Amino acid sequence: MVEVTLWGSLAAAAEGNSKVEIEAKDIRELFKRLNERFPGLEPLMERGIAVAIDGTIYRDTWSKELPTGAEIYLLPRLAGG
Amino acid sequence: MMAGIAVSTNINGDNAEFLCHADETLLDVLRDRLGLMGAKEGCGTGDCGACSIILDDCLVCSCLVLGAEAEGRRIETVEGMAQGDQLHPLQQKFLEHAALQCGICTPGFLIAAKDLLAKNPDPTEEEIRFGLAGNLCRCTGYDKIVRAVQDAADVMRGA
Amino acid sequence: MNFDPSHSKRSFSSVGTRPIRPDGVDKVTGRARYGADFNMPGQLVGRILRSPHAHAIIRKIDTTKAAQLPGVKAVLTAADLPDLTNGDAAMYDILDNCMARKKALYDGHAVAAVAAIDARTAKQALKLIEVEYELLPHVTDVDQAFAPDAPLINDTIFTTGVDPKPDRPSNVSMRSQFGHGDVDAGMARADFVVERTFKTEQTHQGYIEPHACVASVSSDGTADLWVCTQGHFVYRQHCAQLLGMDVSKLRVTSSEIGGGFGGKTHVWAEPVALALSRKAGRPVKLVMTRDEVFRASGPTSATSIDVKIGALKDGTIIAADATLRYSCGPYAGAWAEVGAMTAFACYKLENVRTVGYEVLVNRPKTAAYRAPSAPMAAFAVESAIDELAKKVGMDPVDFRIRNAAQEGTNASYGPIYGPIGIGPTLEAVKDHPHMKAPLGKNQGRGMACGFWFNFGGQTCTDLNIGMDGTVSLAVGTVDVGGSRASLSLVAAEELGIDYSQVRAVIADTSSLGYNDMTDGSRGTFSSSMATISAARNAIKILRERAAQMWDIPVEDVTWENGHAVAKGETHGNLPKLSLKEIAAASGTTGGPIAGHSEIVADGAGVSFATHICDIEVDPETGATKVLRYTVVQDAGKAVHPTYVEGQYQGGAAQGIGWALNEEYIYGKDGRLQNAGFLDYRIPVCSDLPMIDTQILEIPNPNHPYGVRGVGETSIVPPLAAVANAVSNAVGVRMLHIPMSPPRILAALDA
Amino acid sequence: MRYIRPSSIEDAVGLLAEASGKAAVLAGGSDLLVRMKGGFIEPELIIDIKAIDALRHITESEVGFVIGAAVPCAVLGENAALRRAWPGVVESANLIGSKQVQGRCTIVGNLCNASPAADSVPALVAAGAKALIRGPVGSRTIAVELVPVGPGKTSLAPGEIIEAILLDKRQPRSGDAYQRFTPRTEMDIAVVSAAVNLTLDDQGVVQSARVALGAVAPTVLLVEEAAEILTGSRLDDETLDRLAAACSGACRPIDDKRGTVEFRRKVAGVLAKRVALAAYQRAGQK
Repeated sequence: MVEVTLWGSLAAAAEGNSKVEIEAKDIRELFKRLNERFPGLEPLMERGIAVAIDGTIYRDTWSKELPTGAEIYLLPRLAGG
Repeated sequence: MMAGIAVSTNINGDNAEFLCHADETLLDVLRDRLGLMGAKEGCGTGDCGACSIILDDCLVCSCLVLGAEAEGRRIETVEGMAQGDQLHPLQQKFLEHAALQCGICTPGFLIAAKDLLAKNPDPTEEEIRFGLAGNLCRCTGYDKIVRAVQDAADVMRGA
Repeated sequence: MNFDPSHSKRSFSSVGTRPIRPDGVDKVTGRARYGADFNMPGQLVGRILRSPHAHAIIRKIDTTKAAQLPGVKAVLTAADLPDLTNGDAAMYDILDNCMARKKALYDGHAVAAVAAIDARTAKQALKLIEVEYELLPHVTDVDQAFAPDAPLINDTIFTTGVDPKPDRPSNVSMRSQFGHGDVDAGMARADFVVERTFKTEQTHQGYIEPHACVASVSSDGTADLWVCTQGHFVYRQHCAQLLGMDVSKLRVTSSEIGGGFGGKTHVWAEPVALALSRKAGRPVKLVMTRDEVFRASGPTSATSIDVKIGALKDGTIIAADATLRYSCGPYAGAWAEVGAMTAFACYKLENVRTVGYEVLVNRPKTAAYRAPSAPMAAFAVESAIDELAKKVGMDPVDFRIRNAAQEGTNASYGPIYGPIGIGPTLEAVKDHPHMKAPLGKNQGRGMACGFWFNFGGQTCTDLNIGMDGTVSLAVGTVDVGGSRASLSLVAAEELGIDYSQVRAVIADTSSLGYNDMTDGSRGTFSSSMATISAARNAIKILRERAAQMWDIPVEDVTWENGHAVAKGETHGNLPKLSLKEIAAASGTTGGPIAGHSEIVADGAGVSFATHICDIEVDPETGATKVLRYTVVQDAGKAVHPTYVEGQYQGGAAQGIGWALNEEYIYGKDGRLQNAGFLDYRIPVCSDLPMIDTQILEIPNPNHPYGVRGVGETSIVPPLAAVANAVSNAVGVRMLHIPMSPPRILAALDA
Repeated sequence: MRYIRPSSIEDAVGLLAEASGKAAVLAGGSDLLVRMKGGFIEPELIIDIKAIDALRHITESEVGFVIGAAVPCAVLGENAALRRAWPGVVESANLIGSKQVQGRCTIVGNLCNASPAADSVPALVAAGAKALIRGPVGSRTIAVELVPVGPGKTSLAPGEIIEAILLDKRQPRSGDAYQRFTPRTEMDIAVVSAAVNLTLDDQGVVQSARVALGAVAPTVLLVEEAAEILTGSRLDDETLDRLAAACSGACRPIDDKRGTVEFRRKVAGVLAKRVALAAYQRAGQK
């Protein structure tokens, strides 16, 4: 079980929950469970989400494990210049 | 009616002949007809200096010169700066100071700096800055370019 | 992944030195080949017809006369580019932007194209294309477009991120929100509050090289594209998808690139060039004019930002609030979102809230520009912070130090920070001689902080060792400002050989696995990570080969300073083997020696900078002169310090230009009035002083050498640093960027 | 399109008259080529006048200077006698564009382009310069300020070419100066500009003056009221304030991409003061 924090807009789409407890061992599972629980997240998830684990941002690594007790934060994916 | 104009000129010490249209710029001639790609077109309107060349000892934007005007003139381009494998001091100092990042403005800056130092071998920082104000650089903030020109001027004066 | 990317303290022999770049001689002799410096036999000249109208329905396009003109080999309209985007809205927008489908959405929007035997014929053909427009009301200003009664640009846009879902379309494509704590309660506790609205105008990256490409499509479905781009793999992906081609059959070669700064991360004319070539059956060269670059590539957002910050008497910021409206051109974007994330990222805040609105306008599609969206947000926040420091009665540096984010702080955009550099840059600025230098009459000093995320992403590198022991490094991230030098240093460092023994090249899309673009300050960060991993893979092979040569177990072989060394009591007396010796024997020990690496370079460390600016203002004319400028920024580890300084100086110069004179100016007719370098005023050499730099190195724990991206952060503080300097010089708070002389004079007279 | 390089002024005028409006005269080309590139004009014939020897020189005689139409602005700066006599004219010519542009552009071209913001025109107008015009029916000489009649329009008749600019010999205790306001230090177009030309008596009192403003009306303005204010003064503060007010008042500016009405009006006065002081100082040194 990990606790995940959602950024403002994502929280709004997740029925107002800014913190969610989820049974997930890696990023792939996290996305799957979130989608199942909050179908309203779909458009935002499709646009791309990054996951910060203890402050380090992961964009594409589905297999990244989510350690218990870690600070997990969801963010929009960004463009750079 | 579109007959080409025959032009004889001298480029970097070598005689050159070409045919061009009346409205063709010298920049287009250099690049498209003579294969000298060193001069770049950044704007085509004389506002960026990337196409700078020296025409009869006078610094000009080759995009503001017609190819036909080159008849009987002397043209210097960046391709003529190095002697064999010996780089011109400006070229060497631009490398040492990393006075280029993307490098697209570099040929124009080298030619403009060469002209500047020919007329003023010991310029102040302000004279360099105003002397090179016709050449835009978007990468470096000019700092390392000015330093490279200062250093090259010292070398060329034997200081 | 057999690669531990985490930072280990080590001393360096190559990294941190300043050798001459490998591509340097070609660039000072005119030999380097940029986008427009390439030709193919039989190539045609492509040209694009562009809408002169800001907003118009395209009723009809008649290309008959153009197609009949002798020398014209292909004429193209949107009808030749069927929609293959399969419901992918972002790709559809790219397609529509490359060639308008139903409506022209801005002055400069492509509506048709031709390929002809030469430039004059192509130009003539464009004049023969007849387009029937039905003009629609337009809106180019971000605040006007945001208003409820504004002309509607796209009737399929319904604001996302609001509850309940809106029942009618608008020009606001998305609302986003970030933050934590209780801002309203915090603000109620504040002893001092500053509340201001700021505006910034649209700017362009201003790279000196216009977009250019040569496209060649064969009838067998294979194609080549030579192009100046920040990301040839991404261009391949987009072009293939838009044109229905197989990715592997389209080979994209990135030319030398004459500047990008984000503007060459998006396809504009490349799909059109490929479509023209396919239709004409010949190669097509397409080079934008400068006018086209300004009108029809991707400038930044114009913005309008409300900021409210409250502080306690002791100087603690107790609440921070911002609402940011960013223009994104005529398509949905996510630019305000980034602004909202970066706005307060420098500070440790108990209560913070930022709300972003993406606003459609009849201007070109916004593209990334160096730390996209961050400079405008920093301008607003850092201006307000300066004003708040004055109200509290604290020195602006001390006020920022007191509130600066630290390791463990929850960033205003969410996650906790690791080791970061905002505090150290502020301390360095506090002690900098620049801060203590005296000022004269009409002169002012300003300082400001800036933040950027930095990216990692997909990266692939090949390291091949020649029989003579020299190394060729094939990289897939485009080198815009000297990264080949940095990556050669990294390869040399890891292998333990001399820099001169390595040559880095940018490989084309057929020669290397996928790479993300050179954006997000990721080029040196991610490719050095991949290079280190590739080098370590090569070293593993080198050790195996040495073991074979010695006929000892590989476990007994270590790699030290470019040599295989035999360890253990039994082989300790064997003379070490150099990389060159092992390479020479490679034919008999198992063939070529190479190291490959395919990684997702996660863990890009965030980056902070603090800048100081001195400026003099002529109170009679509003003219400004930047007298002195200093950049202090964390690089993590500076691989090639000269190029790191160059990034700091270049970003600062661009920011100064943005702060003072650069802006898109639209007429009432919705047309861009200054689409050229004469009236779009980027700084010239005589406009700037030397730009002093100080590199701090707070290692990124997620990179083996501690490297962070450095390219973008340097453009974030200047807008605010210059604005604070001007405000201090004239005694009036400047709220509108650029602070052009008419704006300064108007502010003084107000 | 044809390109011809005549070797005499008569041939040039003949070609120009024959082409009946479809020819363009090429001297420096820094405006012509830009307009051709932008597709604003498509001449059928380009007449390059740089091979006409008489147009390529600056000559000094007892009456003054004759500056040929093909003399690049950079060459004006290299002429010591001209620089000494008419420093304001020379500094205006050396502000046009960049070094690269100055190597090509000419003051005649600057004048015939008829931009209200042309740098050299206010200085020439203040200097009382004249244009020597050659046409199909002969020569005529007119004051420079009579050449431009509106943005992009001149009073030249079909077939007419400006052959040279004439500047008087300098009287003692005379000075001129030119300044413009641009957001950038170089490579820019004047948002406002001012030129002042003064002659002092031996007591340092202004005997005669001419004041011209650029970029504040459809054509360069010769502000006679401003000249009257200066005449008889020693440029005390009160005179300078009146000068500024007169110049600001004379402006008929527009809002455009380069500046606002308010800005131009105010800065015209500011520049006039500064330029008058510079001219006064120069006059006092001679």
